[in-house]
Amino acid sequence: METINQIFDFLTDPANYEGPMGIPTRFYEHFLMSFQSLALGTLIALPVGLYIGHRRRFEFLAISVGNLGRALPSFGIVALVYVFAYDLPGDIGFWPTFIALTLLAIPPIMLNTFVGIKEVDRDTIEAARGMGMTGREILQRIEVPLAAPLILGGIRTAAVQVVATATLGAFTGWGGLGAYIRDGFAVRNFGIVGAGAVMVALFAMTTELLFAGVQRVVSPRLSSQRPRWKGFRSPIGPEGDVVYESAGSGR
Amino acid sequence: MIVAQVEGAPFIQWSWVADRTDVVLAKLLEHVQLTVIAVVIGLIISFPLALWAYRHKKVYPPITVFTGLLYTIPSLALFALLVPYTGLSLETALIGLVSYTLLILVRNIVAGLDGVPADTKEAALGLGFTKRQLLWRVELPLALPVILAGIRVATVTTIGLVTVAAFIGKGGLGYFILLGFDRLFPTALLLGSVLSMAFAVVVDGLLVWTERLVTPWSRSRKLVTT
Amino acid sequence: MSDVAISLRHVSKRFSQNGGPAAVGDLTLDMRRGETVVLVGPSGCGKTTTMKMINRLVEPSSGTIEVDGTDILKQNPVELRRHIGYVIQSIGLLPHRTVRDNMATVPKLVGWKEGRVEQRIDELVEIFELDRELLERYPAELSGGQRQRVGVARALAVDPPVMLMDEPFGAVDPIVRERLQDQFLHIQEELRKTIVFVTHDIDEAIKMADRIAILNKGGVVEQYAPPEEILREPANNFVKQFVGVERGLKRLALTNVSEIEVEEGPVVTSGTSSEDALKEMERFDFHWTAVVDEGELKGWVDVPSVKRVRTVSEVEPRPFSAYVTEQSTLREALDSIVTSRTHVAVVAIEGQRYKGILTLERISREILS
Amino acid sequence: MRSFRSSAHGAILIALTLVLAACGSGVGDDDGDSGSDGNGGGEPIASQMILGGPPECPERPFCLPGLEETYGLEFESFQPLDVGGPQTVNALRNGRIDIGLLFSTSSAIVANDFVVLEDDQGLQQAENITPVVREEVLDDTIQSSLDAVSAALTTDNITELNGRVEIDGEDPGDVAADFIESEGIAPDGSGSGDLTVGAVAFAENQIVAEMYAQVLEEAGYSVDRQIDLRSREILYPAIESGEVDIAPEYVGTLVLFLDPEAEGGSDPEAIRSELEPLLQEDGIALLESSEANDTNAFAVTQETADEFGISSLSDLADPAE
Repeated sequence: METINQIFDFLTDPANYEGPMGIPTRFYEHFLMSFQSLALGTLIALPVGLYIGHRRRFEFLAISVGNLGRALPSFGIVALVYVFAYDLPGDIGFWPTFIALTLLAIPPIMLNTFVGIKEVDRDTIEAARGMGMTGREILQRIEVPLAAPLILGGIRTAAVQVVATATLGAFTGWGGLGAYIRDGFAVRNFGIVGAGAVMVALFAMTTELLFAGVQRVVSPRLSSQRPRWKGFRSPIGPEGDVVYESAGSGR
Repeated sequence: MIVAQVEGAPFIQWSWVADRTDVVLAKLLEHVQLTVIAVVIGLIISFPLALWAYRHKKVYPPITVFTGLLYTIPSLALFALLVPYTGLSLETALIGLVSYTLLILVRNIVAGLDGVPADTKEAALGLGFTKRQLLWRVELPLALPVILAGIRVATVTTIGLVTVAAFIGKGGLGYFILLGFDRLFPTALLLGSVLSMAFAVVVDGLLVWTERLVTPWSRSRKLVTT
Repeated sequence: MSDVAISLRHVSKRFSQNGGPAAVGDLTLDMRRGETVVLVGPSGCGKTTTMKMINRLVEPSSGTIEVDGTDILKQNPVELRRHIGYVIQSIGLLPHRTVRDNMATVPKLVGWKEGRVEQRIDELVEIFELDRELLERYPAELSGGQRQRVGVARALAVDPPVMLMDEPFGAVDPIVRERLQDQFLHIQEELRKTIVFVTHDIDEAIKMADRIAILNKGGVVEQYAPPEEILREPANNFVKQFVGVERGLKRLALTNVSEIEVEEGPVVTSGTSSEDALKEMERFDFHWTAVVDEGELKGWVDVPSVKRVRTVSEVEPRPFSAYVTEQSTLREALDSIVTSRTHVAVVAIEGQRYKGILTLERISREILS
Repeated sequence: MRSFRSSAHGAILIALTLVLAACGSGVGDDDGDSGSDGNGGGEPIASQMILGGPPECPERPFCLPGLEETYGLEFESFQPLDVGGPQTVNALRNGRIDIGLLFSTSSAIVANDFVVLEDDQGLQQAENITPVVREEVLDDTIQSSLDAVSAALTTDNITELNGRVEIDGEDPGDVAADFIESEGIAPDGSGSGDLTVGAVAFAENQIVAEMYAQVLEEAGYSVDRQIDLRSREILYPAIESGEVDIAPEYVGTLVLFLDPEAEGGSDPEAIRSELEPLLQEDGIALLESSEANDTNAFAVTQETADEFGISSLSDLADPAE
């Protein structure tokens, strides 16, 4: 499998670790872009999800955004945003990639937050109201903590999707780890493509494990969800994924 | 100034779309074909894997780690890495797409089987079901809702990923997205994205409908009181 | 020995390999055909494990178990289970099948023809007095009591000679449980199955059992006898403590009025003169007497009301506030003795034909014998 | 438990601050020295310029390596973009890059009045558009049909066709059809069987590929199109493996692609004699070349040209005043 040797050579060649095209720079670019877009996506989606879940109004909005978000091809979003935003100032491809990734991050977070809050047991809320808690206190002290595992699940799904889709950003002229895939593919050097793929996969895997850890720390006693599988909890993939249709909880 | 977008021209050039309805149809067909085959093969592979993992718990972690690893490889890279071996062919696209469905399908099948209440299984065994009968007549039917949910997520994800295969010429509706992207031509881009999204929503609805149809018992109708 | 339906010889079950305590040590037990044997005892006494060994849901570690004379280890376990009814507390109806399909499960497994299956389902609906409209429903739509009856019916679908029941009525509320128990006793009288019934409730055991096996930790049989015998002579402290207080009352609940002879009590007819009536009351040292015409119980009159008249007929006899029939239990008789002003339980068949009376002494004499 | 719950809120707050900081930097690090500052005295002009071009440029003899060897130019950095398409044109127009690689026949040059720096030391080769066909499928009908197309193609008419696609947004297929009709190109002879025409995803290559496909369809072949491929590095192996049968090629870049030490030069015949044996090894035939010549052109905006007073590639080596 000479591709594997090529990958190994590329990753071990010190020359690839310097300069603007070097691995550290592009890794940092990829991290920064992913973190920024995820953070902005969370900032937008979380409050909306909390509001809809708490107030139980515009529920249809959260559900359709969630489901449509899953249906939208991420490549489509990146291309669409590029066509309209390529002329914005800043590095080439920065804004198109950033906006596209933020849009991608919103649906899973909003849907999971909404479902997480909505599925908090009504009696607990009644009891809290009975004790004289205000709406805000209920949200803060009871709803958010109980919904935390599902919310984190949503952020986790969004994070992995953002990290993976950031590779497509390279085609808009932006950098990131996707640049190795783009450049390798263009000159048919599959060692570089493989190296790019391995790095992105590792990045996505660590993101997944990081969030899985946080989720497990937050959720052992809080989550009313039955643990999906005794013993080994698979850390990868859309764990926090919520398949939800308005008719009833599809979970 | 968007190079390909002449001032004054309507945002979406319907005429452009109207001229090539045959191409649109062909690409939609390719998209459907790729999605269906990928999910079906995904099921054929993940079903035995899930059963094996369900029966032998210790096998589950390695399977999920392996399928998880496949899941995190960016789709474009996976397609590109397959090109030297299987060329710019349907096989390349399919291998890539199938490998993405495995994690979701295996996990949901196992979760579905794991969700079957122990006492129902015990009662069935007590009545005289063999292990095989237990699996096909009790465990799988009861696991069906969760399995179908897995198929839904896998299908919708696959529909999205097919578009990326446009980079190796087998992208279904992704052809229009790539064309629109290369030429900064919104009409083609919107056509590709909206159509594949609509296709995903329709398939999603269809699968929800089949889930209802296939599991009449899961909705408890009015409780009969004596 | 031929009438032994199930025999357990030195049966043991050890779950942990590394020499932990055996769930069931060395159990030997015989159960006669058509007999309801109840295994009762504290949790961890191996009652459920023992029961599950009979249909090999739990494989015995050692010893032999024979059902209808054949060693179960020689039979194919699946085949074995198809001919042993099996009911558990959570019932385990197949949620994805209608009530009809649930009941038809075993008949179809053993390959009955469609017609025979349908005919059997009609019989079961008859026996268990199920509402036909339920047949097309799903288990989730039934009440606890209904689900329970369907569960037992399903277990009896192929009319198995032996039935295993693990706390079958545990999951329903007391009132429904009472009704289910009575109904089941009624059906058992008809069907005369050999039943192994597991419960932790001693009262249920006393009510349902022909014989009770009181088990201690590790499947040790502390006593294996009919309920009356266990109540009357608990074999040891464990049994005494397990059966608990009110043993006497529990025994009373077991014997019917018809099983003991009734005492004579003061009886007059409407035509009796007041003096004779007074003499009759004096004879028994009672301050009242029953009025019976041609065996028809009219009521009772007391000394003061008789004194004022010449014949009993001029006095309006007062009805007995409580009376017992031959089917009532001694416990019910005791209850009416204590609650009625006459301090006596009048025994009348179908509430009219006077038989006699039962006094407190008579009943306590019965207990002490 | 208390600490974890507050940490969940804390995480969100941290995210908020980071985003704000990053947004600033996102825009901030637009150090795009759009070439107008011109302060570096003594430094060669090129060292202050960002070159934009297809991702394969750093590997291609006629691109970065060529500029270094032939003209001794070192650029500040290279920005990977598309193959002489809208990305490169827009990056040049809004100053993200200072010098961009376009095709000489690209209509964007005239449309944006870019200045093509003269290739005074003849780095670029003759790039006559020439069909290459797998020998296995080649027959007289295909030969004569494609030759007819090559005969009709000229640098001027292909540039005009490019404009209709790149500027007016027409479809390569429609433009090719008009051209075949107006030039009266017709296949002589007929054939049957399946053929696949390939092309790299830029306007001119797709237009010419459509011409080949439509003429062959008229001759009776059923033609499949793979005209979205990302680069020659993907297209050429596809021809070798038989997934693509026919593709429009550029003799100069092709010969260097197959043998980086090849002579090349500006005489098409010389290049063809070098190229044919190389293609023979891969079982590929080189048909008649067309007169249309589409070389790589390094273009700058008019302002950049005036500001640095440059008109040829070698001017870039001079120190900026």
